[in-house]
Amino acid sequence: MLGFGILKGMSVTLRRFVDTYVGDLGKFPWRYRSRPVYKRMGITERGAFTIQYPEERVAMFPRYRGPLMLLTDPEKGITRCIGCGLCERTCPTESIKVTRAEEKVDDQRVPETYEYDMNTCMFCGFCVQICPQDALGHSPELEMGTYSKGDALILNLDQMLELGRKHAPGGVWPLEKEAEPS
Amino acid sequence: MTELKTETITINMGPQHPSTHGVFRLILTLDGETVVDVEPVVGYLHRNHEKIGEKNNWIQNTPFTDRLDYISPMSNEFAYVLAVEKLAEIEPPERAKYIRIIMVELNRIVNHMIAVGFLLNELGCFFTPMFYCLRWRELVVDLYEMTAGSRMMPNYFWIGGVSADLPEKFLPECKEFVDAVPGFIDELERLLTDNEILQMRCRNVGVLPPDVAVEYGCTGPLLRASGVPYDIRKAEPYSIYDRFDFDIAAGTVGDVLDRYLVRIAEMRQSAKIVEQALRDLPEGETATPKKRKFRPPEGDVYHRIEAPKGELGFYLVSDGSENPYRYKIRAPSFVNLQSLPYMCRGHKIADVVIIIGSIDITMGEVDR
Amino acid sequence: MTQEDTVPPELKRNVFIAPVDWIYNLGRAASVWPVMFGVACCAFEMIVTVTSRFDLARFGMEFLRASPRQSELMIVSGTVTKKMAPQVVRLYDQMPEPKYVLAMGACAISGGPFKDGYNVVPGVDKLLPVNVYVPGCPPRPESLLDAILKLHKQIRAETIRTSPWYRKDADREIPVPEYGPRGLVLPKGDKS
Amino acid sequence: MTAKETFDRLAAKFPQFPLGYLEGKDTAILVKGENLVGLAQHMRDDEEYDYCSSITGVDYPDRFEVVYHLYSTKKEGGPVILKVHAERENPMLPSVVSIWPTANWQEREVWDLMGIRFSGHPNLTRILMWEGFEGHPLRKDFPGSEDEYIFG
Repeated sequence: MLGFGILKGMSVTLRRFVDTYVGDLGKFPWRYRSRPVYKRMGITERGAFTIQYPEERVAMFPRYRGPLMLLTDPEKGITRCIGCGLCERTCPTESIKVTRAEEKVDDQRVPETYEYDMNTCMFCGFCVQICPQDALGHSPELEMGTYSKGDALILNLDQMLELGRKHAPGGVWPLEKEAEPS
Repeated sequence: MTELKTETITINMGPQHPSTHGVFRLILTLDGETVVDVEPVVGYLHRNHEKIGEKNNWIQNTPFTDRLDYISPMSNEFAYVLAVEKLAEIEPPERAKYIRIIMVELNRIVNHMIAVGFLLNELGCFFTPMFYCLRWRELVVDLYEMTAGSRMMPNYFWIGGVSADLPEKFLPECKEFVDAVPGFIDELERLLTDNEILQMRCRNVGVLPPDVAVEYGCTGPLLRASGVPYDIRKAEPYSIYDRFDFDIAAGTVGDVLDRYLVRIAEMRQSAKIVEQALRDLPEGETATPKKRKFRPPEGDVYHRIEAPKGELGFYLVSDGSENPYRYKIRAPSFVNLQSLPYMCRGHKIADVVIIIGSIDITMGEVDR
Repeated sequence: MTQEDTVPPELKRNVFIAPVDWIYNLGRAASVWPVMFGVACCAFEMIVTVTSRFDLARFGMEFLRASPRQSELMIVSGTVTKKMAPQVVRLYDQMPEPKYVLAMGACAISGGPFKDGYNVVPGVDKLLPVNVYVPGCPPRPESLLDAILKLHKQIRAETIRTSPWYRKDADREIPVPEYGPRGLVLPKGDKS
Repeated sequence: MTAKETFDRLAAKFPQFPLGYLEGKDTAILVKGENLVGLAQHMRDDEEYDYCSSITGVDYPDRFEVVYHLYSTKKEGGPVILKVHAERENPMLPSVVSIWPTANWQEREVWDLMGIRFSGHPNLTRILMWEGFEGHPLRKDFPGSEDEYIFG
């Protein structure tokens, strides 16, 4: 029958539309609380799907591959990195430059400089997986946008260590903390 | 009644056009509204994959394959990894094989959802069906991110396995997703399939007869919609596809509507395969130890898989060193696109847009 | 004492312009319309940013405009190849002023993983002036939203007196490159 | 049917074509350029290899090689791989567009990136690079491109 398919289609759209708002009303106070959510909506749940980004964030998965950070050994207080340069050699886009310091600290080799170039990084994760000391990790940092390229997007040793201390105080990656289920 | 003779006009469409799926240009020769000839111009996204692939070593190439067909990254990795494994005679562990099938079939569901969404988008149903479909894509990319760490470029398959085992939450969530897929497809069909507008605009538009489709080398849903039940998963089972029970969907007419219906049917079949793979998933190792470099023996090898868009093949030549000597990608979109002029001739200019949408191309793969 | 004596000459026009700036920039920052210009992989993440989960419309951007004539933000989402470069510049020239460019992803910033390719422009800033760079390959939609918020901040800091858009003397048309035998060349008859 | 059997049958059928048998991971048949079209015609019409999957150009130090991967949509069986050699100076091969129309773009791609000409091709122009580009980028001796255009 002419037009029946269109009516059926419109009813599906309308049902979805009403569903969203009715489902959302049911969760009214909870919905607008700003806290990291693991997942906005499951498959069977009803309600608005939108994450109100700047106020409300998705908690990153432990394996999320963001910008690199250098992990600090919490017992020794220095970085695990020994400056071997394996990450530099395995990087497909040549985004990492490491030099090794002359002197040892605490009987351990340490890097003298570490430059991580986010201009070219393709976030493939090879450097982290190849690291023999498990000294590299991916930080769940999202707000990395800048007004200029070049030096503004190159992280040096101190910045990377700071990222590591901020996001991985335990000094391990993948990050242990599982996000709470919504 | 005598027919009016008009002069043909030539118009340019693209490279920046909302309906060309990226940067793709068409030179249309029109007689009034009717298309006389179409000349596709590609190459606006030629990113030198093959040259860069020769510069990288064998292991470093996997993340680059993600960026070929960026809607279905897992399939690209799968094809490359299988080709290298065939060359170097590496056998991945059983569990890794099953994980790969799960990932690739989830990818097929997503790809077809996006293809259907874009097709509807180009029919003028601006973005409402697309939003439904992309909402479901979000659920799958969440699974990818949970497992591999990245939404679009997972770099998850390795030569000789997968990079990490599945996380704990993956199995229940994947099960929940796969169980919900048929319901969603039913809803999509209620919304679309009987719709007169869809039927009238798609029926008998862009017909590709089976013999022409084979001549042009079309593969994937495009070929199957023409009535040739040729699926590499059945014709030449690779990996462990011979262990799963699924059907090949095929059309009869070979028009745009048939391609839509084939995609809908393939989504159901993919969900079925994922279900079986989840059921049979064995315990055990997932990867051989990670190396930074490796040297496969000399030789050349061609391996092809049934990617969501068609036959994706890698032709690799090794000279025994740590870099590929030749790294050639046989991209399905590139070959399928050749049939566009044939399908468009004689139709109206508005139909060109939906015919492009029904081929389901990704420019990253066409131009490489 | 007349007004000429009390107000220093360089402040005279600012007194009126400051609130005008504020209102003007507020209006502009709240309705930056992006052009629907998807180049490569990042384009897909850009489309996802528009959809229901991230909902770009919350920032007054509604939907991506299909025509450059109606938009003021170009999100360069992906690798700009040399074959595409003239079209990118031409699109930018077609956009009405004020116009902004957001380089999304490693490819748009510097060529990214494809920077060694013979057909890849190493960064869209070789062609256009870029306002905000977002690293990532591709960046998560949240990163893109954050970059857009940063762009809003930049727009709010503009003043009518210094912005290049309101000057008559500035030569803003960017010469469209042409295809040469070995790469892009300057258009003929144009001074360097 | 194994590749060896296919080769033996073809060699018996075409004594006038000197065919070479290349052992490897994928077994291939080496054809001389001038016999390619005749053999391809036979493969499509009589052996039902109606689907030409991929055409690849490879730049070896002493020669160019074009590889054709043929499959059949009608019958079972692995690929038949044809390899054709072309000399380094001004490489030229016959086109197979008249037999498999799918070769059209693939041969254009091989010409564009590898610089192997195909005689009899209806429209042998560059496909991925622009017209007027010098050199063929996938050759090993391609020097790379240079721009004189920089935004200033």
